[in-house]
Amino acid sequence: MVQKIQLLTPNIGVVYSGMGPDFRVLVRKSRKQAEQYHRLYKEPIPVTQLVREIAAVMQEFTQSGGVRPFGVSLLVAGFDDKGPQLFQVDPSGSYFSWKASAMGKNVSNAKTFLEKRYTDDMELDDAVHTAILTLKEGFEGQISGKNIEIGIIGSDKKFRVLTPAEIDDYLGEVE
Amino acid sequence: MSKSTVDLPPKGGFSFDLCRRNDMLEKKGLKPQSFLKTGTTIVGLIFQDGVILGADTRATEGPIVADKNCEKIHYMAPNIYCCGAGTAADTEAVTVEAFENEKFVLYCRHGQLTAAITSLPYRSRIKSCYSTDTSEETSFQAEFHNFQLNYQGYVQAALVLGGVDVTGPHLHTIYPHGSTDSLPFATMGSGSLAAMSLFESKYKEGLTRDEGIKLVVEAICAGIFNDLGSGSNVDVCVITKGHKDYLRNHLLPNPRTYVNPNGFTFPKKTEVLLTKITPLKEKVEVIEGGDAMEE
Amino acid sequence: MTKQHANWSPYDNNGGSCVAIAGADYCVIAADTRMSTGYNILTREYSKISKLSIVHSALQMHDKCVMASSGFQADVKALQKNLSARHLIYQHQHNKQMSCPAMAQLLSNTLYYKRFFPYYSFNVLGGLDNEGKGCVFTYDAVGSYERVGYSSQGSGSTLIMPFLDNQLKSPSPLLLPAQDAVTPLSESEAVDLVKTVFASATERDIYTGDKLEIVILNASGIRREYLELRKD
Amino acid sequence: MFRNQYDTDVTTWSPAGRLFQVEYAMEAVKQGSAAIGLRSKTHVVLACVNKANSDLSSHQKKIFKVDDHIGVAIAGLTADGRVLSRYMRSECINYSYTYESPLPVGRLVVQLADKAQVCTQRSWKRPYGVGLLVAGLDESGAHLYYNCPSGNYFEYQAFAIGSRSQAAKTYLERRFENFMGSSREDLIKDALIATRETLQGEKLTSSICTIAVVGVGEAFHILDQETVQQLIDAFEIVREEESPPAQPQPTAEPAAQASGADQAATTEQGDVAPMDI
Amino acid sequence: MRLLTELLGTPTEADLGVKGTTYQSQLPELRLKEKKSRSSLLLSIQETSSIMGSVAESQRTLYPYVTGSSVVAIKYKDGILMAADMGGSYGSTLRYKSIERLKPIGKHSLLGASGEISDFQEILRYLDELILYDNMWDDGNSLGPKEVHNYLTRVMYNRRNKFNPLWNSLVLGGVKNGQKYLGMVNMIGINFEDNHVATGLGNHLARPILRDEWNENLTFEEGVKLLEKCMRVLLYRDRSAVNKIQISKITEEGATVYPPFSLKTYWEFSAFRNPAAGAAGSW
Amino acid sequence: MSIFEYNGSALVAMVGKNCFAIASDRRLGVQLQTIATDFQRISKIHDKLFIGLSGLATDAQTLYETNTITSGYQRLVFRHKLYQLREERDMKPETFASLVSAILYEKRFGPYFCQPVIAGLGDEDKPFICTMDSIGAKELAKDFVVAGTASESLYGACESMFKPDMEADELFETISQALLSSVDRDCLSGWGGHVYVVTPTEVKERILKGRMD
Repeated sequence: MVQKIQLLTPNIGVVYSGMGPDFRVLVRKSRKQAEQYHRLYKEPIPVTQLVREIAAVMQEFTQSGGVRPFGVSLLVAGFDDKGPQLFQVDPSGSYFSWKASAMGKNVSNAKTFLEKRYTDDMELDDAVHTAILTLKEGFEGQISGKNIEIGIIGSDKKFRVLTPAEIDDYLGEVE
Repeated sequence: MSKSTVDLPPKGGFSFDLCRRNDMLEKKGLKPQSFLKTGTTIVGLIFQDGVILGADTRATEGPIVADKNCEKIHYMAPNIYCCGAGTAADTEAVTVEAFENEKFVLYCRHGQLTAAITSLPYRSRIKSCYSTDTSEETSFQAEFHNFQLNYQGYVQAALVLGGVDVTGPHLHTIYPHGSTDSLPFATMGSGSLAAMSLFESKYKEGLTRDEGIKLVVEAICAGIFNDLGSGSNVDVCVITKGHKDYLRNHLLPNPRTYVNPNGFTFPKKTEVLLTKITPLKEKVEVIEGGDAMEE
Repeated sequence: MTKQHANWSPYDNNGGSCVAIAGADYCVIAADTRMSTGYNILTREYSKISKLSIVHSALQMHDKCVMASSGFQADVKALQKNLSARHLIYQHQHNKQMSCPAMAQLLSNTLYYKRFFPYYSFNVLGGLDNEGKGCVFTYDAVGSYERVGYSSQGSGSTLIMPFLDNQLKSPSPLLLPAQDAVTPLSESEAVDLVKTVFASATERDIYTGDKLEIVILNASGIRREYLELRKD
Repeated sequence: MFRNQYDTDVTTWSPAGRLFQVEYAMEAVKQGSAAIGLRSKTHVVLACVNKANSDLSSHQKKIFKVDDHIGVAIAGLTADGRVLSRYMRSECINYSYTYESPLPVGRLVVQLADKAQVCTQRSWKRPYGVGLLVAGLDESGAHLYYNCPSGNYFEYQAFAIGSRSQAAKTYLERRFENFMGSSREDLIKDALIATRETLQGEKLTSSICTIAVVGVGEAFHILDQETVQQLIDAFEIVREEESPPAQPQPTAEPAAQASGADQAATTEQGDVAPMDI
Repeated sequence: MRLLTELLGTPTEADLGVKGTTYQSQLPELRLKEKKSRSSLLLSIQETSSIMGSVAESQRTLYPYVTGSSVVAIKYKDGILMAADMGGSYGSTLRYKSIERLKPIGKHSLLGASGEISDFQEILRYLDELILYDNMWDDGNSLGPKEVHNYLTRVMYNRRNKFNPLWNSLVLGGVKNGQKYLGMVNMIGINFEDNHVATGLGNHLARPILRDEWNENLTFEEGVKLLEKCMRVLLYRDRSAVNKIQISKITEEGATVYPPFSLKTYWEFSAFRNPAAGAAGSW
Repeated sequence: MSIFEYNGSALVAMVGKNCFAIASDRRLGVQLQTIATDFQRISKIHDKLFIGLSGLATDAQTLYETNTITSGYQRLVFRHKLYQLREERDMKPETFASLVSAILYEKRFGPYFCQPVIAGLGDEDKPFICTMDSIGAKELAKDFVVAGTASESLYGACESMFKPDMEADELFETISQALLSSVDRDCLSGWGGHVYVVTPTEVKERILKGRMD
């Protein structure tokens, strides 16, 4: 099974929309970037730094000869000294900070949905529910623990991809 | 890929630009320098449920104790720890580098570490540490070859590596030149003989956790008290399946023996020629406006 | 025990530190009792302090002068034996014990006699001079020496000396007229100071430790104290 | 003194099998002022008479410390005595340098005797003109030896040498059976009385005698004058009871001394001036 | 006599106590001259430092040929116990397997040696002569362990001063007059006394155990057990050790060297059975 | 002679209660000849972070130097500024120590001949001190760290004089006394001292009078 949500460092996870193979390249490069940062400073790379590094890579591919730009947009989620952060990185190399965001085929509906449902003081469970509901909008077929992935990170600073069983539990709560 | 305009830090590997100068200085009769060493007693043993590692906490620089309470048991992975002896910078670097390689694997496999990783041969690991992809790979290789001639056992680190994985507990020793060994009990460092004498006379298979810790502590103490390169306190790390206890400063057998109860005074006050006081400003936190990141 | 021993050395360093402090009417001489070679402790109970008398006869030991030495034990032992023998001869000839300054000169000559195959020993000689004042003599391995108010020799001396300087700063030897080098401390303060510096040196010098032996000389005779030090 | 044609050289035997030079040397011992030694199980006491050569001069030192456990008293040529005691000292130092233990007394005495013997057999040497009473303590107990110029040595319970020593010897012979069990103080007292015997009526004072002791737990040392005077005063009361010294009795010498070289020694010369020069 | 004048004029330090004695044949110095012909052990001096250059014609031991490994010795309740194995190594070859390295010296002493075997045998000859000379007096005095140890110290130190060391570490133990004595001296003359001593690798491997477990009142059985423990560790970890061990004791009654025996060893750890198991797939 | 002793130096840092002090001597020599008597071995990285570099002065300056950026990536100030610009924050002392360590270890086989001492106030003004050898083996301590040709003397002096939880003034007196008595026993360092005492509110920089020989 191919996993779409990947860890970059223990406290940063990433998900994409677009070309899977390009995503793998970016994941590999960003992990390396994160490790180099860690080796230099012996502290985990801040989310902003990692995002900027990823964006720099993506930007470079828009401008170099003989290569094509990456065909993916990324959502990078992490928790560091500055608290929880969510970034979106586009193939152009530009990146944005979000409170909640979506990307992919059904992006505008999803964003509208999120704007309606998002509040600053959401609990983790509420956030997961909201995420599931957003996904459900325009989801083709029956949603289940086997066909969606959810990654979470809280103040424990450990990014974790939920197991299908956990997702099914959440799905049960939503219905 | 093009370099940015400023000379950015290289992304790993050694730099050899001072070598020729330093060689020249050495040829002019200046003594080569000594580095910080962890004189060290490090030990490990396998007990009935896992592995126990132990280390003393003294770092020496020649005859001087540079650090009385340093850490020699390094984290490698949640289920793997590693004790280092030798040149301090090398043990640190080697364990950290190795650790990073494993972290990659860790992400890929989601926490499933196998025996194969724990016993990844050191030599290839060293290689992977040192040949991270710099653009100067070829010159690096040439230089490195030179240094193999100069520094026999060029990276001076001896390790005791222990961990528990799906196949059970494992304990390995890794020598500076890269050979490895897997054993039921192991010691390394300048106090290794002292510690080994305890292991050889007391170790048996199927020790309980308490017996194991006791034996490790005794072995480290043998190093501490019989080897001048080792000293201060005892660190212990117990790794069992899915669990570990890092008992930092498990035993403090060497407190300072005398503090003058009357204290002391300075007979003559320091004479100050000039004083400059710079008050420090409170740092102003800029609170970002809500729309700062709009597209 | 293979061919690598071809570069055999006649010297070794068995480590250890010595301190001596002279006061107005006392002298404190101290040394640790560790004897080591390389990273190995040979024994934890080896006295580095010699009373300058033939060892088997406790009956005629010098009560005005003792020597503390570190360095190469075999040389130190030979030096002690030599001095003891010469001291005995002196006693036979003069019917009295050698004064501490005389012993100091003898020690210097003895060391210099081996200028080209030196005794690898670092000595401090402490005692009471003819007026009963404390005196300390400090040496290098080939016999140059100086009368001072306090001194330290051996593996931990570089660690010990600055603190002694700080606490006991004696008048410059360049002053004219020459001033007394003795320290202003009382006897018990001096003993406490010695304990402090040894406890500190033991923290940082791997060759110093195990036990501190303190010999105190004053008008009423010779006294000895011990303090346990770190054993690692 | 008589002369004959066989005494010009120490290497020349007389037809009677005597070595006159050696005998003359032993004669020199008799001319020295007296030295007395006696021992118990645990202690040895040496005593000697200090005779000044002239009223204007001081006397010669006759008791020497050799080491903590050994001392000697000499009679005869003091100069030779000093040389020999210096030799003994250096032997003791050498021994303790090598072994860090005291040189056994008997062995030192034999070395000393060997040294004396060499001088009786070399044409370019002369025998030492001094007799030594060697007092010492070692692991086999307290010892008192007499070393004579001939190279002979003897062990004694008590002995006296030097001028008028016969009187002391007579006294000692009367008493020596008890010495083994004597206390240190009794031993010193006997030494003082024996010394007094040699004085022929002269009053015994601390200024004309020296006493030295070595024993278990007590390094060899010479008692200072006051102590000696106190000891003299303490037994002075009993002095009158003692009979005047007996006349010289050559036959009364201990059997051990009846060796060949002794035959010439019987001519006691009462009042010759002491030869401690 | 001669010596004293030397002593007063110019110091002759270590020569004290050896040159001056009249009985000279016991003195190691003199015998050194004879030893120069011992060709099998010798090597040209030119290879060594310039300080020895002045005596370039003479030859001396520059490295040992046949060596014995550790000696371990302890004080126990009634005296001294000593243990050594019987191997003699020629470089890394185990050349000899029945070398006795524990020898009684006189009535009160016991000597153990590691290092060059021929030098040890030379030392034994010195000591034989010393003891013979001592017995010759038959005067109730005898050399105790302390005296013999000191003598050895001087011999070793003097040879070191001549840049011609006896390549040994010696352990000397004994009892005399109720006094237990245990000391050691090495080839450059370092000497000391302790309650337990060990030479060679024993210093690293046996003394930690001894420092932990030794006490004043060990019985004979406990003492032997302790020594066996040390010897077993040495057997495991000292490549030149062999499993043929001698133990000897000395008490007030005299010395006993027990016949050689072997130690029980244990090699059955499961990790030893398939040592490569943990390294599967490593290359 | 070791190359570390070419210029001579003494460096020490000590921890007090919510403050730290870092001090150095002021001599710059070429072996036994004194070249300068007001040499600065301690430099500021930011308000609450200082680094002293002992050992060969040319290497120390190269490692630190501010005013050129050729091959600038080795320069600590450059690296710190780059970090500030990228991350919009000052470096924590721990992070800075790791950075220095990494830079030094990069030259494992051709090292800079200098031994740094780093002292700073970290999060919540917790004092942090650290030293490392010339190839970047970090040595963290809770009490004091020393470096330079007078390091042994300093170890001895500090070991005897240091008390935990000193206030700024006492800390200053202790570090000054330790420094001065130590450099007096080292012929390659001396000529007074340079002391920074840093509390959360201010930096006190003092120049000490010492023996001028």
